[in-house]
Amino acid sequence: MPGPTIEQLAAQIPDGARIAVPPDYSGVAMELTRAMIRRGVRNLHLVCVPISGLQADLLIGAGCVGTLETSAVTLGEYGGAPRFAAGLKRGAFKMMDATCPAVHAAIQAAGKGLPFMPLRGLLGSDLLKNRPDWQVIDNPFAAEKDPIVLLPAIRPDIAVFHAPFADRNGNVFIGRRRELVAMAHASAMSLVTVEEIRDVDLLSSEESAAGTLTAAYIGDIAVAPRGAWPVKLWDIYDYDDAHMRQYVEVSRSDEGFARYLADFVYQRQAAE
Amino acid sequence: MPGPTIEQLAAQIPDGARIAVPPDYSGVAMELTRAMIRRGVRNLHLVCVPISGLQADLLIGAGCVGTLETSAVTLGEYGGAPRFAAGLKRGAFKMMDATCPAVHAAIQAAGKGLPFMPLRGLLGSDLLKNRPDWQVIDNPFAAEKDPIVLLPAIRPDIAVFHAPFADRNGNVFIGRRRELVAMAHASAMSLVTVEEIRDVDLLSSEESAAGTLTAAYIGDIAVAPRGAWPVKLWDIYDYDDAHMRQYVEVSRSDEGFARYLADFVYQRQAAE
Amino acid sequence: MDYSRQELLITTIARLLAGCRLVATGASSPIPGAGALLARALSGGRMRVNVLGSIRNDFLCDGGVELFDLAGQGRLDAFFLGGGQIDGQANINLVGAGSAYPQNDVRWPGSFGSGYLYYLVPRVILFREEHTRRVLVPQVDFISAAGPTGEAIYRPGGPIGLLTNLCWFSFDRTRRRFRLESVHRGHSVEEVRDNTGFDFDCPDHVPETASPDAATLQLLRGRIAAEIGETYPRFVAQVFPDSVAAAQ
Amino acid sequence: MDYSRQELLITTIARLLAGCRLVATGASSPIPGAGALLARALSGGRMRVNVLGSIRNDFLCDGGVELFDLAGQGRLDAFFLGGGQIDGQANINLVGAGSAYPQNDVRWPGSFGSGYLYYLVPRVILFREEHTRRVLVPQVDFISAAGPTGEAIYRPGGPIGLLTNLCWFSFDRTRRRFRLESVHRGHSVEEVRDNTGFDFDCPDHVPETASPDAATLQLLRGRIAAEIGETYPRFVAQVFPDSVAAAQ
Repeated sequence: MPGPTIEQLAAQIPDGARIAVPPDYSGVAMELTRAMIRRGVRNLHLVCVPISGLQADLLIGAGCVGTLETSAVTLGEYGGAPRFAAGLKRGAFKMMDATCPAVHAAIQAAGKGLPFMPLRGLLGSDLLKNRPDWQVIDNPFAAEKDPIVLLPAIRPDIAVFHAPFADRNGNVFIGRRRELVAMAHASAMSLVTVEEIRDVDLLSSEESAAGTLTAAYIGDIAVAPRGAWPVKLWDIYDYDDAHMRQYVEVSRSDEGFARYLADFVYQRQAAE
Repeated sequence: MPGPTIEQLAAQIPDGARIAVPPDYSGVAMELTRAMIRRGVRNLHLVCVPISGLQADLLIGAGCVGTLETSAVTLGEYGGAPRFAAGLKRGAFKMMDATCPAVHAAIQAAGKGLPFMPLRGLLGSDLLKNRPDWQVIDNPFAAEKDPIVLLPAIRPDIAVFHAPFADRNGNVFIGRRRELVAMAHASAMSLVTVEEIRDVDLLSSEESAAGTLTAAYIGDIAVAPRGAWPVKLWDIYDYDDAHMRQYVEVSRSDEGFARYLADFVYQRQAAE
Repeated sequence: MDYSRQELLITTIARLLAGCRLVATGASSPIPGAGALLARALSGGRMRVNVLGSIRNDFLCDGGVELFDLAGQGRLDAFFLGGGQIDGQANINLVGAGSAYPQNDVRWPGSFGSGYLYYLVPRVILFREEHTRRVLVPQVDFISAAGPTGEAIYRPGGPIGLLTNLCWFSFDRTRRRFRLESVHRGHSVEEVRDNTGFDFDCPDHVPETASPDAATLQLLRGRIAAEIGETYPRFVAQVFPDSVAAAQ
Repeated sequence: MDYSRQELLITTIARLLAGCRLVATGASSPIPGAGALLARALSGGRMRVNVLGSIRNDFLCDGGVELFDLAGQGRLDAFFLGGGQIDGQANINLVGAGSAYPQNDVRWPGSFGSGYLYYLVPRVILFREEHTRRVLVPQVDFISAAGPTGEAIYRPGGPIGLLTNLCWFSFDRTRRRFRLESVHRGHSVEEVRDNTGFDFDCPDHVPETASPDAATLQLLRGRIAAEIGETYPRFVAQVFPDSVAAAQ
């Protein structure tokens, strides 16, 4: 039977949803992101685990984001994320700046059903000062005074990512990208796009099972060849260098970004 | 170059060391355990992550254990662990009864360098009552009163386990047995025995790397073919059924257990 | 169709699991494992079952901790716990009995995951075949995991009841009492009372535990026996000898 | 032998890492990466180096969180941090400058792991090539990670100093001040002073930063250029054009 379409996946993400997305090196569901913009999703609480790039910049620029929780938004060697910076300056969304292990820890807390997780560091920083949702307690196991930060669990409604392949039973190969496992465990469900479905059973050998996210966590899977484009996917394909340079160039202005959306996001729908 | 011998690994475990060992299904370093008994190690703080079987029973019976921290000691379908029960009755060691996820959580805390980790459950149990090292705090994120247990991190000196193979660079294949990863991360170092060294590089492919414990955590590796005997190793070999039955039978009495040690632990040394 | 004691227990368990989406069974649990696999077969594909020790029916990929994480996430709907002792407030003891802990007269393996799962899993089925006053006591000697206490703690989980060789008790978490719901064929309320060390609620009329129908028995003796036989071959050889013979 | 600015920075970094057992570098860090690989080559096999983005020099198998876990365990000896602003108390700012947070005039990507690693890693090397009053300010506008404050907190980590295109400052964690240790060839104490927005200690005589010797330069231009070129080919093409030509 044919799986769901990308548009059907996008339709499962309601306005106001808290969604977790991975960094570029883990596999970003860009094709699905474009479908989310086309569907006009609004007021997302976007949790970057622990950072994001083009995906966050597009969603912010298209007005889909109400709250952004991240340790960074960057286009890496292509430079700063222009819509992120512009959106911040005009106060277009609520910003929750974090540090990478804090996002990981809060996601892991949700994956264990814990209300919070402690984390070292952060004391004396303006990150801590601007996060009223974080608390400092005195470590009850220390003989001397020993303040430590507690982070409330982050429980996303939906984890969204792209992976090389799923097997015929809906298990997804994630290799060493264990942040994807953590995101899926923490989230009520996961929507996954893959390059392809392979007619294998990932659970059938110890070696392949070790790099597998088991189907029990996954709500739906859609096939999207080159679904991370123009972002890279692992060592399978690299950034579309020319496209990324073009993006950074045109997205400096509101008009340029609108043109980009018309050409590379809405265009596609018209053609279908 | 030839690797270290089992006896050389055993010599690296000092009296009084806190050592972490895995359950039977993860890979138990039984050959190394026998070498530890031969070397006469004393006063171990044995942390079972989260339970143990023959390994704990042998170490207890041979007088190597000063403190036992575990969620269970059982020989599974072969019955109760006779030396564990006998040692407890005569107060031969300090007992720290736990529940499986509490041991996992405390080990994970150490793997993150955290002083403690919260855990749900446990309230109203005699486990909690008998663990003065565990504390109950009021969840500071809850609007209403919400008591929750905090477990101090368990930081073993040495993690000890047996795996199917290591690669030429000292990386160890652990498959889905992620409790081995957690133990190694939490411990100051790991001593590992393997069925064999393979002339491959486990980090060279995403698939094999996903099931690998990287060499950075490992102190030393010794080759021990059938090193888990008479315990099973994954789906590679099963329990030695006749031997396990014999063990349970003879180990009911102090004299029988002494004979078992003479025949199956010290004997070996004499033959070498 | 006639059925064995084990077949009644398995089909009763399957009925108790109806509507679950994810069920797991622990170590040395052939009857709960068979019950869960039967419930899955009857669920029309809506139930996942993880049988500890199985290869074909174990979908966990994240090590020994994943079962507990699933419970913490609220994804694990049902689990089975037993106990060397179980008391009338549904406290369970997997540690030891007699004299003072830790130097008990009898020592059992230990609490395993009970001190956590009993609090987190919504539908815990207490399962202990032996129904005697030795096991079902007024008060356990050691609480591995506490029955619901009425205190305001975070506790989405707890026992729904207790299944033994004689009967099925439901458990009322508010009143903190067991209630005798049905007695297995060939046994009586009196027998239950004589062999139970704690007080329990007992309606005037206690029905007989529902017998499995022919279709269910056929499913159990065929496909389910084969499925659970992967993990528990000796159990299947003993309880479903015809099934084994047919497969050979 | 003559050497470039980058070569001096790389060899200086390698010297600062001597004795480390485990060093990691973060994103977009070709000079720290090359410095770490050079230090490894000079360590006689005693140092492990993890280069983020590398395939051949990345030994982590436990996902993005492992680097932070390593730091928490105390296994990570050295790391590199930069900042859009760095002040005289070694506070670093990777978030933004001007106007009120979060609506800063200039916004940078964000704090990444700095809010944690700066506190945990014993030997943090602050590395920022640009040495201007725009970057080296009296007080940062936002503290992504705080310099040592003297307060009694758990803090095994912190900055050992700051390396720029002009000089190497050490940092005294007790006195909470930078100290000018050496000025790179071709630059002067006055130039450092003119371009630094914060006060720092300055001895009467400030030596020139040690030049790399011929053997080290040879190692760097050969083996190390090849090693770092796997992850940063454009950097190597620009800084070690001869090395690239030789390989082709």
